[in-house]
Amino acid sequence: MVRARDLFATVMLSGIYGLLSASFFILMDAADVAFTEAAVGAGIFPLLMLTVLTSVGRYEAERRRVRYLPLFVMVVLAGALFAAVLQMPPFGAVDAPSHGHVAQRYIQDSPAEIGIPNMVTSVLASYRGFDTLGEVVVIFTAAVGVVVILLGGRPKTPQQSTQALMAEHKVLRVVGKMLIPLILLFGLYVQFHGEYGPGGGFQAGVIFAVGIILYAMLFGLSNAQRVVPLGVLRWLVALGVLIYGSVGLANLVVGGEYLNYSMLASDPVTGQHIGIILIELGVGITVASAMVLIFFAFTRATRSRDELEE
Amino acid sequence: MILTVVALALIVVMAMAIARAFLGPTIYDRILAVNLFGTKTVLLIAVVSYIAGRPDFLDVALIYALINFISVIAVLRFFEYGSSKVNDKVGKDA
Amino acid sequence: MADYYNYLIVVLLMVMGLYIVMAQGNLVKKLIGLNIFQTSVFIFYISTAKVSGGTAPIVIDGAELYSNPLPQVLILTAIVVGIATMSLALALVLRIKRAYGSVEEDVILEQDKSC
Amino acid sequence: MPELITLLSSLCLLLGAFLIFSGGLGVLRFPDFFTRMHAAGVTETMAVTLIVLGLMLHSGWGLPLFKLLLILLFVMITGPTASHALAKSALHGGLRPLGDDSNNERH
Repeated sequence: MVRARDLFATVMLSGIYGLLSASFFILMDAADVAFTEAAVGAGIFPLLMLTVLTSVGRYEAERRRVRYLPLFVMVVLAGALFAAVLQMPPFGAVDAPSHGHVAQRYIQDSPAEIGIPNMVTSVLASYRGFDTLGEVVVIFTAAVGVVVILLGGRPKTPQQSTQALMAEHKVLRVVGKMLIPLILLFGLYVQFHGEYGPGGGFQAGVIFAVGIILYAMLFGLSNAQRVVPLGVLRWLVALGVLIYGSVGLANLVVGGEYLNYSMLASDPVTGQHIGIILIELGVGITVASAMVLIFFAFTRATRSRDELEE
Repeated sequence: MILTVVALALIVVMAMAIARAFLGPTIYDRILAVNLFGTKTVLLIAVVSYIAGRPDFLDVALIYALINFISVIAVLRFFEYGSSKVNDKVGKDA
Repeated sequence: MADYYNYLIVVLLMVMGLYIVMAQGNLVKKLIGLNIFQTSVFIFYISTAKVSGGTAPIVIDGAELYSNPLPQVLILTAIVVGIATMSLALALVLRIKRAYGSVEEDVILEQDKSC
Repeated sequence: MPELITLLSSLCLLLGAFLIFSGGLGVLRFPDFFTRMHAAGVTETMAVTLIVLGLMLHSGWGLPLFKLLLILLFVMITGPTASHALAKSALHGGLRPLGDDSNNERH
């Protein structure tokens, strides 16, 4: 990975790397994380990388010399980290400090307090709801940043027809037509099944985005933009964050604490349920539209770059 | 027991696929290796979920099968885009 | 030593990623290094969450010991945030390419100096 | 009856594991891209079918069975499609199968 000069090969290998780390997460009992890593590390990341590579070129400049200073720094750092790591609790220890404080409470009380079996979802959406709100805002900001950098401050390029893009691949188009509804359906399943099995807004958002990106790749960007116009996407990105925030505010209105959903219904457990579903919906909308928006922005930017060269 | 054997075979094949991805020699070999690796990961996760006794992990295997297909398409599309710049080098890629 | 192998892998990956970020001149490659670094942190968190003999933190009958859900939550969101910030970085790379005509660090620095 | 099903499932799984192994060996050892693809593609569908079938027999009725069926369907659709597209673009990109002399001067 370090030495390969062909950036394309590097990207391929990083796709394998994503798959590998996701299988590792499965072995570590982290189904939800593996889910996300599968869709992001093996799907979206190489995809965006490839899109960028079409613009920046596939081959790296020649550089044969090894840089000794960074190498030296790295060796020293590795030594220091190894020494530090030996002070950590052994792998898999039941009595490790990190399993002590709140984790025990989450494991013991969350099924009764929140009423849903997936602890990851209940911690994500309820106990640490404020944290997750922050993360959704980060995603929103990143999407806004990408749009500003790539689409702003520049007259819009006339949209050329991209009909001929994948025209040779008739088989792919047909299969794509069969698969895209399945993918979107599966996204919905993940979205609303997140309380019971692995899944939730983040994963569902990414899956949904992947479905639309697949459409854009097979049928051309302009067709995809007819399905989901950029303007709508911009609204949706904001809408998701808005739903999240306003669920919090609704709690304040009915007399509870911010993002504590117990007061949303007469029964606290039902209230938590409603709150989590709404919040996951907000997360899903933001993540999905942010990813699609980023992909569209990238594709358009690389497209106009090619046009400039011609 | 048998599931463990299958999982081991899968891991060995995944290692082979990684070796092929490193060796190349053409870019298509690498794509093929990635594709093979992806399918094997789907199976591995399915098998592991039965070894661990948690069949709800199958969702993850499902998303893998999906992502794998999409990444192959993405790669092909990449070639179609930069065809003038890239294609002549494809065959003899080191 | 066998009890610590997960940390060793994490340290190796982390150092490798950081080396790529520091030593490689190509901006895209730097980002891939950053991604490796990021994943090493993910693996670190997830491996501390593992409890031997435990199962995934989704309640099922007959399971007493669950792995720690908290690090998993942190990493779950971190992955998605990571890809969002990564795409921001990629957007910057695209913009740099447009402005400088190159994504090699040396070339960019030279152009800056000559201005 | 349960014994028979267990036996069948083990048989499927083992056969699948063997096929996968041979496929992996082929991908590693065959001389050029198209033969390697043959090894990967042909064994892949069969092996995946066998292993998933084995798991289905293993799991019994329920939601997991349905999910396995979905995985099988998915892999059966996407695998050959991906192989087809890959082979097509490889041929398009200038790779020739071993033994295809149509590009040589002798013809």
